Amino acid sequence: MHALIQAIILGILTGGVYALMASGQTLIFGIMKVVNLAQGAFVVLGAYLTYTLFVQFGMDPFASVLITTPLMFLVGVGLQWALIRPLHSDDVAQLSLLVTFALALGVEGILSFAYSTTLTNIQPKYANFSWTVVGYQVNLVRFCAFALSLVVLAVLYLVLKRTKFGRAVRATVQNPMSAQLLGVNAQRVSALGFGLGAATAASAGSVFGMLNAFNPGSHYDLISRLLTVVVLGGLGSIGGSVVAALVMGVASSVVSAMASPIWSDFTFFIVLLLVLLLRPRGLFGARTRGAL
Amino acid sequence: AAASGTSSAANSAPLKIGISLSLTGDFSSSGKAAQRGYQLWAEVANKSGGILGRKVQLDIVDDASSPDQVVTNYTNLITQTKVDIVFGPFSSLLTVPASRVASRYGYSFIEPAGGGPSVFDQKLNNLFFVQPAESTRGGDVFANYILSLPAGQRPKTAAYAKLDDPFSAPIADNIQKRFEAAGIKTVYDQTYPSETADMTPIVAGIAAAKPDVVIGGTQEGDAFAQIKAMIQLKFNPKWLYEANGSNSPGDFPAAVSLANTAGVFGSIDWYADSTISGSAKFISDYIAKFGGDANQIDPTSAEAYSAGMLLQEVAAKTGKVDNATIIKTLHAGTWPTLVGNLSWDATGKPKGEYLLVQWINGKLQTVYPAKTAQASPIAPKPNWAG
Amino acid sequence: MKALLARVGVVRAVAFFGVLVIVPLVTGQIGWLTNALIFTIMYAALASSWNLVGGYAGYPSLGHAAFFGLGAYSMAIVFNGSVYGGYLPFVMLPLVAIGAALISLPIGWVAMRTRADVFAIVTITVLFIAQTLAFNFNTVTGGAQGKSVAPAPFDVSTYNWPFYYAMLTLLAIAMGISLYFRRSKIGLSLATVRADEEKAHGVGVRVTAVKLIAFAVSCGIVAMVGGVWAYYVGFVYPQFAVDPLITIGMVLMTFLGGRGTLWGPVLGAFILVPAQEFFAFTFGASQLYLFAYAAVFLVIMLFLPRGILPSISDRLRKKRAAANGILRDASDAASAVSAQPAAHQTGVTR
Amino acid sequence: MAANTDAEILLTLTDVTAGYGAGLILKGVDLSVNRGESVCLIGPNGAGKSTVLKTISGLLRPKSGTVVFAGTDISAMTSRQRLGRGIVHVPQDRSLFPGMTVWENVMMGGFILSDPNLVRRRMEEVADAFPIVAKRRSSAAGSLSGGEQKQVELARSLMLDPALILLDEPSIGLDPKSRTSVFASIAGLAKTGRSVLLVEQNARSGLAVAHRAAVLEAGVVALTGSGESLLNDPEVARLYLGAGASAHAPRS
Amino acid sequence: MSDVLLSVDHFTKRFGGVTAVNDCSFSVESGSITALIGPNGSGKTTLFNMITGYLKADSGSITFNGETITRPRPADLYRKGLSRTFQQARIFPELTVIENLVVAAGYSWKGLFGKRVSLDDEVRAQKMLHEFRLESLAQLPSGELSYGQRKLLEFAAVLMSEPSLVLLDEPTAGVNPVMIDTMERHIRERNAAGVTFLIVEHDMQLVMRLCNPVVVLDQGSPIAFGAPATIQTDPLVLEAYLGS
Ligand SMILES: Nc1ncnc2c1ncn2[C@@H]1O[C@H](COP(=O)(O)OP(=O)(O)OP(=O)(O)O)[C@@H](O)[C@H]1O
Ligand SMILES: Nc1ncnc2c1ncn2[C@@H]1O[C@H](COP(=O)(O)OP(=O)(O)OP(=O)(O)O)[C@@H](O)[C@H]1O
Ligand SMILES: [Mg+2]
Ligand SMILES: [Mg+2]
Repeated sequence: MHALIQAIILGILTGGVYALMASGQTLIFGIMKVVNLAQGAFVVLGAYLTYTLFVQFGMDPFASVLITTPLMFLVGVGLQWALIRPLHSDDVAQLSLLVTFALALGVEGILSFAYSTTLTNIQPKYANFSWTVVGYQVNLVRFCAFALSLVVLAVLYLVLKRTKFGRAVRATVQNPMSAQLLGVNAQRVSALGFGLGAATAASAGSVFGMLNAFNPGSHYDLISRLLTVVVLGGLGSIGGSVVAALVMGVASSVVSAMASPIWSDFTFFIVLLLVLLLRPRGLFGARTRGAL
Repeated sequence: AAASGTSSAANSAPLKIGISLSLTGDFSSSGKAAQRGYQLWAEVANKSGGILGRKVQLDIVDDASSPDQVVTNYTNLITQTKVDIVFGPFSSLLTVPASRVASRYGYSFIEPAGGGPSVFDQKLNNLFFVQPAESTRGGDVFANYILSLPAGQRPKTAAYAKLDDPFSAPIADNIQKRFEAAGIKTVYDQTYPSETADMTPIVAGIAAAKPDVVIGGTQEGDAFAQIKAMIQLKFNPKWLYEANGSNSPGDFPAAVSLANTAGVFGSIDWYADSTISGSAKFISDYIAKFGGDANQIDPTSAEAYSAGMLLQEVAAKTGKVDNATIIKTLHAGTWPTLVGNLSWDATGKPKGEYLLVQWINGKLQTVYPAKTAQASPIAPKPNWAG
Repeated sequence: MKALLARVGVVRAVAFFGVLVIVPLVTGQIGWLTNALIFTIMYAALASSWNLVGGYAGYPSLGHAAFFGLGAYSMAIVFNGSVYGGYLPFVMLPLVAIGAALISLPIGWVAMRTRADVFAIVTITVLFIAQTLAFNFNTVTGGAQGKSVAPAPFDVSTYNWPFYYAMLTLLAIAMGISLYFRRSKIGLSLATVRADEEKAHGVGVRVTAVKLIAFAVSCGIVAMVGGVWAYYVGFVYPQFAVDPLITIGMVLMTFLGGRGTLWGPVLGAFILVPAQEFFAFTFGASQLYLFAYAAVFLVIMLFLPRGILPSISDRLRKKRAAANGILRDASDAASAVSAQPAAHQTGVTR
Repeated sequence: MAANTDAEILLTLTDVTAGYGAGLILKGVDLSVNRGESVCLIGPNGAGKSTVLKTISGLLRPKSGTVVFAGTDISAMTSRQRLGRGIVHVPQDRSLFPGMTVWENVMMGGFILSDPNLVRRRMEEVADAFPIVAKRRSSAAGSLSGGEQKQVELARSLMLDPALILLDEPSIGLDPKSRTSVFASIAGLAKTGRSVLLVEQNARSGLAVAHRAAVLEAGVVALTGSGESLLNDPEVARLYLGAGASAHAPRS
Repeated sequence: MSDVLLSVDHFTKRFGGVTAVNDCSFSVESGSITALIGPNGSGKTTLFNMITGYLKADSGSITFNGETITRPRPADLYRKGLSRTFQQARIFPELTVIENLVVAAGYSWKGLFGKRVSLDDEVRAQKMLHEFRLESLAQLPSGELSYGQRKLLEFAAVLMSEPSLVLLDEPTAGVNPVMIDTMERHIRERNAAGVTFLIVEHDMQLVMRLCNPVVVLDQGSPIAFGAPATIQTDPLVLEAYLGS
């Protein structure tokens, strides 16, 4: 019983971190219809930026989010402008797959050039600190990461739902031609949206870097998880991806603690498969009228 | 294009050695360590006049940790670049397909980093693994040590967390077999897949089982993750052995902080304080070429360097460096290298034993077998620093 | 006009396959060349088969590597001890194909109830499940220790030939089927599925049947390719045989060359595989290889954003249309008549 | 050619050619709209009517010729710039954002307005004029029926109080009651000094409210005249208004 | 002319708070051209979607050709002889105009393995295209058609197969009046040959001269049923739909 509860606590905290990583992915994939295979690479890039700030300037990894976020935002805007924008055709969704994959490779290439491919890790003094709460261990970094992810997700949600910019982003994706007719600068909106997605990777990156050892190739593992979280949650539903991330975190953690780690991802995939077969739109995907 | 490095010392063309390494992809950090070892050896060898008067010229290509590319690379090296000799890549997974290509073309295959059972199961006679024993026997020395303890001091219960890859889990399996035979009860036994980044659920499971000794059948990254999870979950076993990771004098303290290293066991064939002759010179040459300090040298570099040493020794003994001679010569006798004196059975499996090391006072020290020990092992393990 | 087009196609195909058939005979013992071509042709065959589902039917499967692995493992399991003279594994390939196709049917039937993005994720899940099974069914698959295929007893000088011609045959089969799909109502039905599956149901297209035909055929060929690959490389490890990168390779090559076209996937493979091997072999040591590879990719995508073949043919079509000043007013009967000969002319100059 | 020569010309298209890709759809279109005037464009399917509207609103750039609006050549301007000058285009295809609520959709109509109070005020006005907006304000726009969507589109287009409104078949999908009210409000728009360029296949109703009309045929303007004169021209009726309709006209 | 071809029995459909179709029943007689009219949002399209199986009804069933079907599926119904068009024309934009017609013509299992566009297909399709003045567009991707051309293409496509009942959802919206006449002629010809039509339409003149009987829907339930002349003067219909 103790082990089970501990596993659930761990799962929820880990799920929070995945939610943070997936939020940008949800934004870009679900809302902008760009399958961003580079989101994992962005997270790793964010981790390296944090790492550099930490090692070179002794900056606290959580504090450095204030620097890395705007930086990654600019990176995102620049990349969208240079690489995604020219794909002005009907199936951006599919073509972006290629471009962002190349982007991921490119980021990996540059990172392995700039840093080594050895596994690194961001180790602030408190990295392994944990509280004992009625006999259960709650790790500080995970807890902060969880809190941070809730904050970032809430901000993201409000930006999308309540601001003019958010409406412009959604409008551009749902009907680019009419958005243009209403005076939305689709190019700028998409660039900013992509930038926003990349910016969330910055905060995710610093957390990821404290929790896991990483190298430039770490993005491969990340991306498949992020995609599954986003799809399980229901494309574009930020709330859905939070729930999906938590489901994934808890399922993996409980199965690996109680049964076997070998079957933990397996179980998760089976759950994913079942959910999608019963609800092809994911947990929270809305059913639309479509062309009927 | 079969074995082309013909005998004559009169031949003054450079001796071309082809190597495919994982400079990118999953195995790249070790791949690059191997690269440094090879490069250092070539430089040292060339300073002393090369091999039989021929300059050593390395042709190192990247296989991106992919089996297709490794096949392509060795085929290219042998049939297109027409190298005289090939050395092995990093990891057994790539060594198997690579050694088949080499064997097909009659090349000897001295390889520093492919010691999994599948490598030797091929029963290739051109293959020589440059480490003291098969990788899967890396933990035997820890079992020897534990079982050498008086019965009352031995652990009663053990937990095993094993990474599912050909050279990690089997190390723990071999220890487990011996422990169970000696009556040490298994209270936790799990294998986890290689993409498991988060070790906390597993460690939570171990902590719940309260074992005396924890055996990690690990690679580097997951070993660090296991230990970090133990610190976070405040679980401290009496003995802790990690098959890989804890034996890295540089990366390990960097990953878990030096204070947390105390008392962790590992096994190794070469490390900075190794007493084997030639080691000191290797270290000083290495630092002169690549900088850094002795503790940052990956044993893989020493193993790769040793592969070169073997070639030099064969040349010195026979006056020839053709592949047939290498194969025939290495199969007979015992050969001194940085990782000890090596000899092989017919399948290329080495017949030696690893060293048991432990972190004591912030340093990695040999603690077993007694004849080479620098210090005596400490048990139980001191508590985590946090 | 159609006949002429067909003739150009035949000439192109004969030239392509003719050259590839001759290469080993002419270049003789140059192992590296046949080796490089084996992997290139392998990916061309994989991409062409993937295109049957991902391109024609618009179902972007990311799970095809599972069938590649299935083929590879069947070889390794059956021919673990001996390859009985060396040619038996090739002879057994059709059985592998049939087995894989049968297994793919229920999977496809279930997975193809979802669409597009979700389908992609469902199939990649299938891939991970397959990989987990390969890792954990130790008794059959050897688990993480992998499983070997006994070495082939071929002569060193022509060692690569049987593998080479086997791969080439598989490519020819994949392209042949691809061509057949395009020319038959199967292709037409698949195109309606891709465009609007719901509506396709409503006009009586046998949606499930054509989807499953495409999926099973595609998986069958991929499994055969996997079989030859396992035999050639000699060893099957779960992470290499059931590798997401193999899937990604097929997808990228198809997209690069042009989805839903006959030659696109082949073109994509013939650009990317050599580029990758070349960059890895040349720049690998300097870490720049990934970067160079990504750059090639991006340049192509930025200049030919719909994939090479569709972008080019689109441009040609538009240019020609402009040159001939085609009138397309349905309303104006006179201009409609005059448009007819103009269209004929374009056909002839093609 | 203009009905009242002393009126101020708001929009002029001179010899405009345009097309998608390489081919030409419009082959030299001349057209003008005066301030406070409503002009109806009719013609067969595929004649290029929607294309004309697209070149005016900036969805399509003319290949040659000029589009002059209120004395300025706007041919090279972006849609947004043209919108800023008061040209609003309601396209023929469904143009709502299906995943956004009706209310958000209408709000998007005032996207370029920077004063939130103004936006709020206009929204209330619009909701008064089109009951569907208030009634279904928080439904996803995509869930509405075809006719309901059309009404919301029209409502949205009034958010900017445009100088020139381009309506591409506003009556598509509308029931007779709504149709009557839409044509009434088109007439109302012109009365309040705004100009309307209307494309209609429902030609009789379109011509009835239009001051002036033009027939587009195969990418050129084949005929112009007052709405009434075209409506009564038997040749026009035969070619463009349909025999069936006229034969049974007395019944309606 | 009295046997019922299609009867709709107690269909209901709710979307959240909105009841789009509310316990709706009526029938279509074999050989008739029945009109289904009603104000915007009265549930006509939703009803079509439920009849043809594109939308699952909350409750209710249809009886088609004497067979009661509780869960209709588009593919089955097509094979039983029921075809439809959509309010927002749905064509296959990546297929050429002619291929759109060929697909809609239907083909046997054996045909599936035959040529993509056979000579026979081509001849039939060209004839149809000619009638709707689309022949010069035959080889264009149909995604490049104008709004009205798409409507025409979808209409032409539904005539390519041999249905016994055709459901048309506002077939004339956006179509030039001259073409509407052509459509009307086709409908009459087909009807004379025994095909039954159920048409949703807002063009009252067309309804009045073409259809009999007329079903009027309001808020998801039928409020009137009868000959056009009677409908036209029904006060309920005037109030809900036609306006005074
Ligand atoms: N996106 C497009 N790409 C290529 N051609 C197009 C495109 N849109 C329209 N066309 C072509 O341009 C011509 C004119 O189209 P347009 O939409 O302007 O016609 P329209 O007069 O509005 O017809 P309708 O009454 O049917 O709406 C048509 O022949 C059509 O095929
Ligand atoms: N998927 C859906 N979700 C929510 N509401 C829906 C959905 N589909 C239809 N409705 C609602 O059901 C009602 C009936 O819609 P329907 O499309 O059937 O109307 P209609 O009679 O065809 O109208 P029109 O003449 O405008 O085409 C409308 O109020 C519509 O908003
Ligand atoms: Mg139009
Ligand atoms: Mg409707």
